[in-house]
Amino acid sequence: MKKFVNDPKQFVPQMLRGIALANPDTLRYVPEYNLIMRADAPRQDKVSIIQGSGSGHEPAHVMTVGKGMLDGACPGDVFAAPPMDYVYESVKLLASDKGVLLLVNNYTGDKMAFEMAQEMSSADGIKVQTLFINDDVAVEDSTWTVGRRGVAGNFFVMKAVGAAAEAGADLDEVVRIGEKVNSVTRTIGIALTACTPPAKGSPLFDLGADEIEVGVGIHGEPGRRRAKLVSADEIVDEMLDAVVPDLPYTSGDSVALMINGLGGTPISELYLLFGIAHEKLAARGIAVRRSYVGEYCTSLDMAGASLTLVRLDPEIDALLDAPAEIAYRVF
Amino acid sequence: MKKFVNDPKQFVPQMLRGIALANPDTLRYVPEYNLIMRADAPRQDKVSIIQGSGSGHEPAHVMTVGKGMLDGACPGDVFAAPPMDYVYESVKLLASDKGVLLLVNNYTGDKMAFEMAQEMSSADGIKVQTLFINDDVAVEDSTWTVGRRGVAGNFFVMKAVGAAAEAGADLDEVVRIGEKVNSVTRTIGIALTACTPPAKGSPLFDLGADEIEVGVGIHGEPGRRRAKLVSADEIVDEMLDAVVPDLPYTSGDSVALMINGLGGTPISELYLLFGIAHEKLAARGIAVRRSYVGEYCTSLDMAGASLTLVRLDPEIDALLDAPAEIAYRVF
Amino acid sequence: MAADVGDVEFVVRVIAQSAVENEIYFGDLDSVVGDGDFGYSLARGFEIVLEQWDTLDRSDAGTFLQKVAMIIAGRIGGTSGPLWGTAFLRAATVAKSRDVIDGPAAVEMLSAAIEGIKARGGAEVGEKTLLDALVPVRDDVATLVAQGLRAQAVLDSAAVTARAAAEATTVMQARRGRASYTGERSIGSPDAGAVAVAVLIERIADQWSEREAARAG
Amino acid sequence: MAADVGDVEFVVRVIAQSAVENEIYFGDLDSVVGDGDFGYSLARGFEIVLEQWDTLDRSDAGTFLQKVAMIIAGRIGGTSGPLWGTAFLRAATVAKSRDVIDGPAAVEMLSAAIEGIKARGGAEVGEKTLLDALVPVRDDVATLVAQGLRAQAVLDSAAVTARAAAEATTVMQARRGRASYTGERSIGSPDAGAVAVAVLIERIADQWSEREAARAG
Ligand SMILES: Nc1ncnc2c1ncn2[C@@H]1O[C@H](COP(=O)(O)OP(=O)(O)O)[C@@H](O)[C@H]1O
Ligand SMILES: Nc1ncnc2c1ncn2[C@@H]1O[C@H](COP(=O)(O)OP(=O)(O)O)[C@@H](O)[C@H]1O
Ligand SMILES: [Mg+2]
Ligand SMILES: [Mg+2]
Ligand SMILES: [Mg+2]
Ligand SMILES: [Mg+2]
Repeated sequence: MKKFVNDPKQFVPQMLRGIALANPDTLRYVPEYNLIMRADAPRQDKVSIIQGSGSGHEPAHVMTVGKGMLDGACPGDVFAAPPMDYVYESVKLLASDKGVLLLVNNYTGDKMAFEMAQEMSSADGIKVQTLFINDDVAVEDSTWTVGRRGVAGNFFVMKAVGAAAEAGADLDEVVRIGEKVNSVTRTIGIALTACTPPAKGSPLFDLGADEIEVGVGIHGEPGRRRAKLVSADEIVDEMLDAVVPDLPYTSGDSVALMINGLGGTPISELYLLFGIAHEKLAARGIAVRRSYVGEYCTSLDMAGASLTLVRLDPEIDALLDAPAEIAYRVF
Repeated sequence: MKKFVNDPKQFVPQMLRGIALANPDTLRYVPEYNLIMRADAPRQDKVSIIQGSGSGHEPAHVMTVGKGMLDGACPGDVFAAPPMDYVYESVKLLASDKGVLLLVNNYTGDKMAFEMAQEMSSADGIKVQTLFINDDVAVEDSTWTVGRRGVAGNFFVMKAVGAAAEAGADLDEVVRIGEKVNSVTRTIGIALTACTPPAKGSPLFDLGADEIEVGVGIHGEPGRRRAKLVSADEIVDEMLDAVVPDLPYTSGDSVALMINGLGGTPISELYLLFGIAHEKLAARGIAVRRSYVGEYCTSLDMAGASLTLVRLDPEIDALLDAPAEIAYRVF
Repeated sequence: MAADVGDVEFVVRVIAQSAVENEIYFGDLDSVVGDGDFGYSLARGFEIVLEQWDTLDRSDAGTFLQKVAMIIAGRIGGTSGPLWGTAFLRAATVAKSRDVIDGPAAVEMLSAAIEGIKARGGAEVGEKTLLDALVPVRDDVATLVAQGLRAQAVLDSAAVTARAAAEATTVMQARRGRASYTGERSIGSPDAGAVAVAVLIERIADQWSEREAARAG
Repeated sequence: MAADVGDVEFVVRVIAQSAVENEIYFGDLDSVVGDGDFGYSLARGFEIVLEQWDTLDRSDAGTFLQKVAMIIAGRIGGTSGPLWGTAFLRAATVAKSRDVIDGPAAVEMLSAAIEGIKARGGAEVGEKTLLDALVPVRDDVATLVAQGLRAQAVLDSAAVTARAAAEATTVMQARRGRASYTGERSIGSPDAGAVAVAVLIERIADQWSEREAARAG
């Protein structure tokens, strides 16, 4: 395993400590619960927003805490939902008079931990609601499945609810906005390599030198099918064919287009994909009005990318446009 | 080779097109010269700043063009200095009454192309100066060597001269600032894997599963020596021992600390390194006042990281603090 | 109404130790079509159980199990924390209502655990989860206990049943948990949770017989 | 004062074609201690020379060489563009001053190219660059031309000299270019630029003899 790491069991805490040290004025780290929170939270005049999930998806979600986005993120270990105690204690620490919104990426583990924590904190008299994010079109969605996963599209939900909460919206309104953004957001992921969790020390699956996984999530599990590596043009076609008809996005739509790196793919390739997708969307009559190119929700060191579309309207556009200050930044 | 790419010869142009499409209001792409330039450049009331280098280092430098940083970046192919014509034509397109500053990362090829272009554009009556960046402590610096390389520390020089130029400083003043920042900036890089140039299709060197390269640059060439992979703590010690005594940085100094990913290393590991370095610097009496964690100057998909220190004073601090708007961004 | 902690404590300790010892193996099982963290999650949680072992309230079996359940539910991450925690919690509730933890009590505790897992995770038998090992084990144990067999005989049979049931998950398609995302590709390898159940029951049967031998010797 | 373009055109074409054909090989040479782009840079530049071949002004050898040099200097990236461009430019200047490109003219052109490379890149013989092939070749050619040998004999000897000189760079430590960053680790493999010079001269000698044979036949 080739990683910068000491004891793999300390991987998450040591990363969190780094985040806190890099943002001493704006963030606070509560080691007992793996919690990264805004230094000024909770504010009683604002809905508190908390997201938890496994680690290994950075910058999601621990690096998207800050003004205009999350109030707190309580990750579990790599690819493991946070223990219920962590969520419960985080909710208590961030409880606000205006209520608490829990964002959950609709995985069984996350769902159960957050549901249990919501039950317990509601019993304590805290006003809590939970919103599930499920933008991944690679997963079949039917009554007998666990439903779709939340993947890179979660960034847009976080951004929109963060902006709304910052502007003083009440809990119901924040939930309405989150559900609305989630409902117009769709993602598909493609992996070029498997990823290596620090505690495991070897790749999670074997992929031939000319093979790719189509429809991967963000936890290193294999995708829907294995395919031959093809050109960037063909990959973008495959991604768009999966995403566009799903909502569907139609001619005349304005969209945000995100090309998200899964961790091991350089931004040069992501911008290359972006340019191709932009032009192919234009050919379908879909106008890219907002662009997001980089890493937003990763799967450790996996090489690969996901493509996300969000159908824009003036309300969503304004929320995505609002300023935010988070640990994931350039300057 | 596992990359998102069509024809490798079109790798750079297609990436540049992506950058332009993602930033239609602020950037312009001039395909003839691989030039990404500010849409509002040249402005005659402001020094124009141009940086060129090989491609493969993204976000450097094509994604750092914009208000408060570069006016233009004209990259060559992957790891190859731009052809002299590209530089010359870029200088002509961006010529300003206040002059043009060329930033060069002190590699033989870049140096020669920029020197020739400067000669030719000076002959055309354009006011041009060149500033060499050479922050890499891994390279011996003596009269019979080619001198140190410019690596990730170039970000700080770009940022500072960009801020100064934006504020209206004249060419000599911008040069003074660039030289000053360069003189207090030092970097060391460590690679965990080799990188794969798209046109070559295979890794540039072989590295054993438990080996690392110490003192790598950003062009995929091997480093100063090969070593065994050790813990993150020990790697940070090795990096600090190379960088701190070189300037030297001493007890009482305030610094900017950058942990730069070389392309294939996820930000989780970078923040882990950052936290460790922050604490080890504190133990040496050196206070980290500004933090930069992420990818700033990469070597394609190489796994690895570099550590950069900049000694701060109020002038440098203010220039690094000034706002800038570039293609490399989160929102 | 306060059953002695004896056998319960013994079984929990074997489970905790085995979970820690099998961290890598369980993780590898979960990486075939899952995300590889199953072993890690269990091991970290049961490590805490072992760390706090001496301080756990053992005034009666029910209370003891409840303390263990709280650690598991609260401190194990992933899907396993809530599921295993709920299972232990439900078993604790049964234990609290008993004067002695005998065969029939064990059957009832297993049934309560199964219902808890179903309620928490929404899964049914046949969806390729640990239920596909646990339910056959409970049925087997119920039959043998009703027939009046001794604990060792029941455990030995349960171990065989669990192993066979775990292996039978190989041909199933996962409909719950992360493995379900891979659709038909989940067919062809056994479920990590079901195999873990088999390993743990085999270990309990084994250790039980060693304890008996030591007591006899 | 306007030398016929004949032989010069022939030699340039062989160089250009060989550079394109050897893209991968030259790149591999450069990836041992360099950054692997040498073959790519040369190939892209000489491709442009070949593309524009029919439109290049060939009124005389000097003008023709100058046009080629402008493409190389202006359009080849990396270190090689400025170095090779300067070399061709200096050779062009010599050619312009000649009525005919004979042996002595060739020696003078080689010398001018070498001086150009030294001036542009600051390297000297022994620093593991293409100069370590070019300078022995120039010396050898100068001697044989002075002895009055025919072109083919001179070229055949130059090819042998170039190859030996290129191989001799293996034991040198790079002091210029990107390879110098690796310090002592640059020892043990030949310099990519020097090997390229050997390959190109071998090819010129080869093609020259084929052309003679064709003319004779
Ligand atoms: N909804 C469910 N109900 C019952 N058991 C489940 C369910 N989902 C998953 N499991 C069991 O949990 C195991 C995986 O646990 P773990 O790796 O901790 O979960 P995760 O999928 O969150 O990584 C599976 O092998 C399966 O036996
Ligand atoms: N300063 C120099 N003077 C002469 N030749 C040089 C110099 N630097 C490099 N070279 C030659 O150039 C070759 C590498 O060319 P190229 O790969 O294009 O350069 P880069 O190092 O910029 O990638 C080397 O093998 C060497 O022969
Ligand atoms: Mg998991
Ligand atoms: Mg190069
Ligand atoms: Mg798992
Ligand atoms: Mg090279």
